[in-house]
Amino acid sequence: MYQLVKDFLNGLWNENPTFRMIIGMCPTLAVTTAAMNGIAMGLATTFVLVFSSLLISLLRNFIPAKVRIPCFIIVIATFVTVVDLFMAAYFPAIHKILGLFVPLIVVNCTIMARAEAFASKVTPPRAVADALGMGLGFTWAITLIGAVRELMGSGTLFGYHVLGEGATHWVIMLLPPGAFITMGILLGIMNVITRKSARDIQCH
Amino acid sequence: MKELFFIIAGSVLVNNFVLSRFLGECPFLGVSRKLETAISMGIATTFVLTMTSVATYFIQFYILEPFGLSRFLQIVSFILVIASLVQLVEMVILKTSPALYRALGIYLPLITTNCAVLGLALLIAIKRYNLIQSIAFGIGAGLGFTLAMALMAGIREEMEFADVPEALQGAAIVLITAGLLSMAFLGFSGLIPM
Amino acid sequence: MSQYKFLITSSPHIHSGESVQKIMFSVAGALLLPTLAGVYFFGTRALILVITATLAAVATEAIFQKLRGKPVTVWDGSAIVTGMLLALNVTPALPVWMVVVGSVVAIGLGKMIYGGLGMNPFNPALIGRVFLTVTFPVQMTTWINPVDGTTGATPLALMKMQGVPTDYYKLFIGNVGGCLGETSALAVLVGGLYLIYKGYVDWRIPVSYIGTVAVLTFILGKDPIFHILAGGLLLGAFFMATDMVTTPVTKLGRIIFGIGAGIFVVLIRLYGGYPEGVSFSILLMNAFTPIINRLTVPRIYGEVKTR
Amino acid sequence: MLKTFKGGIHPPYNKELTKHKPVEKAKLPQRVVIPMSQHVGAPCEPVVKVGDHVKVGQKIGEAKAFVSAPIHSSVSGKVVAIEPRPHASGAHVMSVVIESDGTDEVYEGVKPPKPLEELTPDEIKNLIREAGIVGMGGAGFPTQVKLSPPADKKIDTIIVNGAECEPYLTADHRLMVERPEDVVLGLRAIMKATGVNRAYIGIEDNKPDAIEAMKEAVKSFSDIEVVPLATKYPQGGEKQLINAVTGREVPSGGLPMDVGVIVDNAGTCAAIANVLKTGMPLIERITTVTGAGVKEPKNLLARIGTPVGELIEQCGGFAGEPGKVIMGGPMMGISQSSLEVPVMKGTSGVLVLQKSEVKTLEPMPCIKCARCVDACPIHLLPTYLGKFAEKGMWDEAEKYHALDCIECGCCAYVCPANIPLTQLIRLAKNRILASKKK
Amino acid sequence: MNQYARMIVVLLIFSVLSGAVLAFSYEIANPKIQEHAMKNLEESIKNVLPGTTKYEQVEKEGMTFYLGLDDQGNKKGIAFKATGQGFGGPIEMMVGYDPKEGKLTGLQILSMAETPGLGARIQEPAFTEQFKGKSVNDPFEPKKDVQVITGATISPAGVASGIKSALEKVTKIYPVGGDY
Amino acid sequence: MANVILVSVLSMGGLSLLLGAGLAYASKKFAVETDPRVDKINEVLPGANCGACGYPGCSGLAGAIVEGKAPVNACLVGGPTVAQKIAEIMGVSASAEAKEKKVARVLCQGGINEAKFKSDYHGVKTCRAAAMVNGGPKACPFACIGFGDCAKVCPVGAITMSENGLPVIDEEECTGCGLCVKECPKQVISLSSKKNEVHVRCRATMKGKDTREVCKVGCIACRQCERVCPFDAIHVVNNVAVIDYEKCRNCMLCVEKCPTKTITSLFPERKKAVINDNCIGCTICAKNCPVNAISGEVKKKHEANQELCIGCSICAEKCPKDAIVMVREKYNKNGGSCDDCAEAK
Ligand SMILES: Cc1cc2nc3c(=O)[nH]c(=O)nc-3n(C[C@H](O)[C@H](O)[C@H](O)COP(=O)(O)O)c2cc1C
Ligand SMILES: Cc1cc2nc3c(=O)[nH]c(=O)nc-3n(C[C@H](O)[C@H](O)[C@H](O)COP(=O)(O)O)c2cc1C
Ligand SMILES: Cc1cc2nc3c(=O)[nH]c(=O)nc-3n(C[C@H](O)[C@H](O)[C@H](O)COP(=O)(O)O)c2cc1C
Ligand SMILES: Cc1cc2nc3c(=O)[nH]c(=O)nc-3n(C[C@H](O)[C@H](O)[C@H](O)CO)c2cc1C
Ligand code: SF4
Ligand code: SF4
Ligand code: SF4
Ligand code: SF4
Ligand code: FES
Repeated sequence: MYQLVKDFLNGLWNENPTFRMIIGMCPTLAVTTAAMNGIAMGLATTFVLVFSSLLISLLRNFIPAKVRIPCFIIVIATFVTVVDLFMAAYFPAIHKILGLFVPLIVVNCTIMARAEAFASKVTPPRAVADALGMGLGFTWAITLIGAVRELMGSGTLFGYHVLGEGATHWVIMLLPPGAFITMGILLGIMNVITRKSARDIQCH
Repeated sequence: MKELFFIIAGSVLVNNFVLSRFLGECPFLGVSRKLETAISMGIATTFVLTMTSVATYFIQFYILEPFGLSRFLQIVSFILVIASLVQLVEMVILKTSPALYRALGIYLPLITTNCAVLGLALLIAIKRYNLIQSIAFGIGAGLGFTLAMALMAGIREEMEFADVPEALQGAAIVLITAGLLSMAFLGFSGLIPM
Repeated sequence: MSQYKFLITSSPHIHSGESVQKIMFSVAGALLLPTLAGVYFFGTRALILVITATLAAVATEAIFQKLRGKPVTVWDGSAIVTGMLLALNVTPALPVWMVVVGSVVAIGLGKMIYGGLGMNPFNPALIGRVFLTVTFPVQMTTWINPVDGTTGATPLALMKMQGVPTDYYKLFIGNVGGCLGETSALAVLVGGLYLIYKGYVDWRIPVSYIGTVAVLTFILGKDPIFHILAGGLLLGAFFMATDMVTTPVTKLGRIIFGIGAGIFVVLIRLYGGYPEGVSFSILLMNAFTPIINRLTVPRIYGEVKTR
Repeated sequence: MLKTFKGGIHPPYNKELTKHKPVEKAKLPQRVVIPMSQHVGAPCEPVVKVGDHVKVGQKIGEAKAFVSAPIHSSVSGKVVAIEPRPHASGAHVMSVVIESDGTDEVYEGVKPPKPLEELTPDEIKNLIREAGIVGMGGAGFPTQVKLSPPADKKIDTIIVNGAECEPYLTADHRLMVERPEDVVLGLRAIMKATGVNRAYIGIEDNKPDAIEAMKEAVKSFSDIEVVPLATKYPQGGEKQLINAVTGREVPSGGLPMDVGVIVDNAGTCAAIANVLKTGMPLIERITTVTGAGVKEPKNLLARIGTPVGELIEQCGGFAGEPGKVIMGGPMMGISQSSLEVPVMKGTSGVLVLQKSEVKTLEPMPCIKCARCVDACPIHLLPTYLGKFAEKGMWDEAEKYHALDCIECGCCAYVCPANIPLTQLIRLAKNRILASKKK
Repeated sequence: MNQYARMIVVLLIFSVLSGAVLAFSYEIANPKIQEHAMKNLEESIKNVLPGTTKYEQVEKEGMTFYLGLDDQGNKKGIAFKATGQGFGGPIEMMVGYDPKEGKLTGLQILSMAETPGLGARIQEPAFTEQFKGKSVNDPFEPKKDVQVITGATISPAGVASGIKSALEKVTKIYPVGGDY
Repeated sequence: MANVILVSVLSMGGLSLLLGAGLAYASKKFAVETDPRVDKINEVLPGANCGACGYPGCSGLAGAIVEGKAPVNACLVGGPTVAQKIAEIMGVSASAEAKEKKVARVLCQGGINEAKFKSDYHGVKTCRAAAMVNGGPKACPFACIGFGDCAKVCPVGAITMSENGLPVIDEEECTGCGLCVKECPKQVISLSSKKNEVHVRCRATMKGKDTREVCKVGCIACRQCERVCPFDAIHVVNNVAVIDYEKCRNCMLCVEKCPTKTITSLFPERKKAVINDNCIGCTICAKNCPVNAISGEVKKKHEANQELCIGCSICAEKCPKDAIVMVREKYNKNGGSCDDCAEAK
């Protein structure tokens, strides 16, 4: 049980895919014009991550090494398509905003990396715990980025006006440069935080 | 002719894959440390993108659409074909020209899981380009990627001498620099009707 | 006799006496001309903008250096130049707080995160300027006419949107709407020539830059003189494309830089979404600078063939 | 248009201090310290023992290797020590210390040779070698070695280096004004030794009197031409000189002989003339003692081995508080920490700067102003070389031709950020060469 | 069974299963997706043709028109799609047109990629409302008869010229004052 | 519905068959021999091909690791577990450990406080650059220059520069790679066996008088150490004392004798022989002790006189019963414990 919790927490902080491993940057940057998008993208990714990890872990002894990558890809792509279809069917508004990037979950390095590095080597419960951690780690990270960009760019948070109608909007935050710069600065802040906590741990 | 030029120039400057479409960020951040490497990676990617544009064109318009499978088999079939194609090319290059392999081939596997490739395929399907347009789009996307890689690598090489604050070293400063670069590229917006 | 303890250093033992401070303060001095022109045409508001931008730039630099525990070196004058240039590059109608944001971004994102003076890849003032343009497009494109202060449009916008030209004399003297420091071609020219005379600015960049714009606009059937005098081309060519930190170190490289920037300006001005492209063109060429430096390493004395 | 090269700088020359002062004979030193290594190449081995009595011109160090030159006593007296002593380079170098007996007795072996007309080229070269003549322009390369190029290198031009582009120094200047015929005699010996019948004497145009004097002296030799050169540092660097005079470029990593040229300093020529006239080997040279830090700047004819402190004393001692003592000129000279170091064959000057003159400004970051790039006479990119050196990127430094740097100091002179570029590049060269050796 | 055969078989199984799963999901989701698309279309038509409750799709000369009808079956005008070139890409819009009056009845932006907070304000009623009741013979020139958005003249111009060029074709098919 | 499923199953099946067969054929046809380690590492790596390592994909990194261009822990995604496995594949084995461990030692004590400065130096702040300017600012031509080139080059950060401007080497951290030895322009650092505790920390070959003039702690060649050494292990050669480590037994007598404190020991106290109950009273130790510190009767337990014992360990080595242990007063070499760290803050 302890192992499962550890696997789960790992993705949330220590090996957070966005802020620590810095992978899956394309969706991270592309869809984070609003906090809500971050949640949606994050959950969609989590869904794919969890189910593909589970399946891959279940089938890990069945797949020959030489074709494991194509097989993984098929599994992942299948789940992604499923998400895409159901999102379009039941959440059309969000689906429209996420656009091209739902299909691109397939190539989100995080999923492939977890499938390869983790799911294909451990038991299903651990794979799921890890996938859930990674997925939620990804989710909170991109929601944070989305929140910052939304707040500065549109003066709202999850669509609610928090800065008052008259507040000046920083248009750049909603444009590509804003994505890069926000991500860069948040990463810098994370580095400061983790370095500090690392130092604290070392001495006690 | 003019239209093809617009497609290429548009995807290099106006809607640069890396700097404004957010496709292919991972290699952009990872493999832009040295100019030579970045350009090799760019060329290899351009090659794959061009190949992909042809392959996906045929799959989309000769298999998926005629059979009405486009809505749900698109992703799977594209990614499968791309992955296999890349692997095939890699093997062929490795066997036939080890020198070329060392220069370009080693980048190929990295490209499979690069959003730019799948993104290109999906965009071709969305924009409903014809074969020639698709190829032009593939080349343009590749060149745009290469350009962004090369610029970033040049800046990063120069940054070896810069005294970047510790917290920002690594990916953070690269991201911010990419942000400034993409800000400069905003100057091209509205340039070519896309 | 041996009671003395001498200094030992590597040769050379004499120095030209030239210093970074001298260069920066000369540039700041030369910038006073366009500043004065701006104040003359747009009144005290212009002066307030220049002063706040400069102070904000200097303060940002000092704060960053303090935070990093590095010696505070704001007296090298580079932040002053950046601050002044930023202010000269915004519309006189800009809210003061926005120019402060611009200064903070210019020095913070444009310079200090790379370690400060000499290490930034992009021209900090232009980073600030373009950031403002993109962030506050409405405020940044609210132009006012000189003297009477009514809102109007820049000559370039008039040309682009409505095809209305402005007469040369007005452009030359500066009695037109536009950025604070770019309206008076005369003031910019005098300041720029002074810097060339002092050797702080390499003539190659302004000449190739302006020359390219002239040639291209002529070929494309536009009015080259209008395109030289209108907008920020002169200010950019003399003061910003020449920022040594962000431009190539080789002579050939500087010419390439100028030509490239010229092409981009014409491209953006004539075909792009913006009426003006000087800031973007220089930033874009800044990005190319490291590559240009790599490709234009001069043939050294005694090297048999070029590479 | 005067002949010159691309790049370079115009430092203040400060030659007024001594340029009109005739060469004075320095006082005979009481004790000389003669290093066994005063030249490029293998050090000499002492051939005297402590306690031996030696006379002026007697050989005290034997050159065993091909690239080397023998060393002679510059005074008569007793050898009191043979031990490592401080040397201009800062290292301790094996030196012969001789206590002068004040008689200045000339060694019996010193006899004038046959007249030049009767000497064969090989005899001339042998005379030059036995007289211990090495380049007096600074580097101290054994002259006879230069005059014996390998058979496949065809030499067609001799250039006498009378540029004296280093600020402050006037030794060659005075020599050319006072003894132009010696320079010409030495040059003719070189021409005869190498079988070359074309020679130029390059002189910067800030020495019109020297140009006049030399023109007068070469009047009767149609194959020698005096070439006035633009006044620009480092006009006297041999690569720049060759470029200015002949338009040729010494290939990277090559030597003047690769383009058929031999460059010799005017002082070197005069030293050869001295051997031809008197048979006396190289035991003294003209040294300009100058700078605001000395009371009475002078051009002194000093014995090799004289401690520089004594020369300064003969110029009235220090003026004000001395900050820096430099062997050589301000651009390429070596700063000294001791006044004990002796004058050597290549010591063209002793420069004393006052404490108030020497500034120790901390370097600032490079602003990429490219002044160094414009100044470099080799067309290198000193700014990059300096950065590579700071980061220890020796391979890159080599790729950017660090090894071609002639250490002229132009880049560091002009750098507004006060970056010690020349020192950094020197460091890089040192490391690159060290890694090559392995 | 050698390893290659095994490779192929496994791959085959995966693909086949994937195909099946996807086709199955598609069958479930598709009706819903179609429904949304229809609903969106219908809404936009109703939006640009006030009073419409149902519509008929008409294909004419390569163009698709939506004939708006009210409960009584009265014609309320026709709606058609137009495309303009904006700042960030094409602007897709639905235009309502009343041939009888020769006037526009409404405008809705379907999709666009303009800058949020700037060009994107063409979606706001404040901008779209001005087209309501506009004569098709108007010049459609920004800053003259078309109000622009401060700081973003290109997007409104794109909208205006998109409508104008579409109208050129449409007014030939459905001439002003003519029946339809 | 069944129809759609059928079509899609068929087309997917066909596609994968085609591609699978193509790949299978190609992998047979175009098989290339590679370093097996590359493949193995490739297996271990996550295969995400994310490029975060800076190499073009996982196989790129695998190649770089095998060629020694990248460290085994270069993969960020894989983390320490992967690094561990790669290390095993690469066989970063303990073979180096097996040899007698060597560590670097600084052979100069002439810091800012002890050495005389002949001049002020200004310029590039590295030892080598300073050494090239008149040999550096210190009057002693053999002295450490103190800009810490050695510290900069040490890959494990074992060297720190003291307040006094001298390098201090943490012998626990030092791996004996010798990079600092090569880097130092003054040859101040040398590698020697870790078990050598006593060192002459001066290399100045000038005459004693001259050395005394330029440095308070330089070897003045007084030869007192030579005289006091019971094992003939130290000699003044070329004006400086040199220890023959074949003979030196770390007795520290020379350390105590040296008037300039040029000779140092790693420990403030010497070891002492303590005889335990294993002693059978064979007297071998007493016979061998060079200072007659051991006494005792035959077949009785012997005693070592702690006052006399010089800690040479000869007795311990000779003892057939391992009854003698050499003990040292409790001493913590680098003073590094967690409590200290807390106090330091
Ligand atoms: C290893 C070596 C070999 C040389 N061989 C020759 C030679 O064969 N012929 C020649 O003319 N000069 C020769 N030179 C002398 C150089 O051309 C040059 O005069 C000398 O290095 C001093 O030049 P500088 O004072 O400009 O540094 C040699 C120099 C060195 C260091
Ligand atoms: C930067 C630089 C400046 C030099 N300036 C002079 C000079 O002014 N006069 C001179 O005789 N040699 C000068 N030299 C030395 C010459 O390069 C060359 O070594 C010398 O003329 C050869 O003659 P020598 O062997 O007789 O000394 C300079 C060298 C360098 C690298
Ligand atoms: C980041 C950014 C985004 C822009 N987006 C739009 C846009 O969506 N639509 C548009 O018409 N103009 C856009 N502009 C264009 C400029 O504001 C342009 O100068 C303006 O269209 C000129 O119009 P004006 O005459 O109102 O100044 C954008 C500018 C910037 C800096
Ligand atoms: C000729 C010259 C032009 C300059 N132009 C600029 C400029 O356009 N923008 C700017 O921020 N700083 C400028 N500076 C100041 C300085 O170089 C700049 O702050 C550096 O880029 C900071 O590293 C200039 C300096 C000089 C000497
Ligand atoms: S002169 Fe100095 S500041 Fe200018 S480029 Fe060269 S090194 Fe940099
Ligand atoms: S010292 Fe070297 S790099 Fe500097 S100017 Fe002279 S030759 Fe060029
Ligand atoms: S030991 Fe050597 S490298 Fe280390 S500081 Fe001293 S001189 Fe420098
Ligand atoms: S560089 Fe190597 S030998 Fe020197 S201290 Fe560090 S680990 Fe030890
Ligand atoms: S997420 Fe786009 S390339 Fe990795």
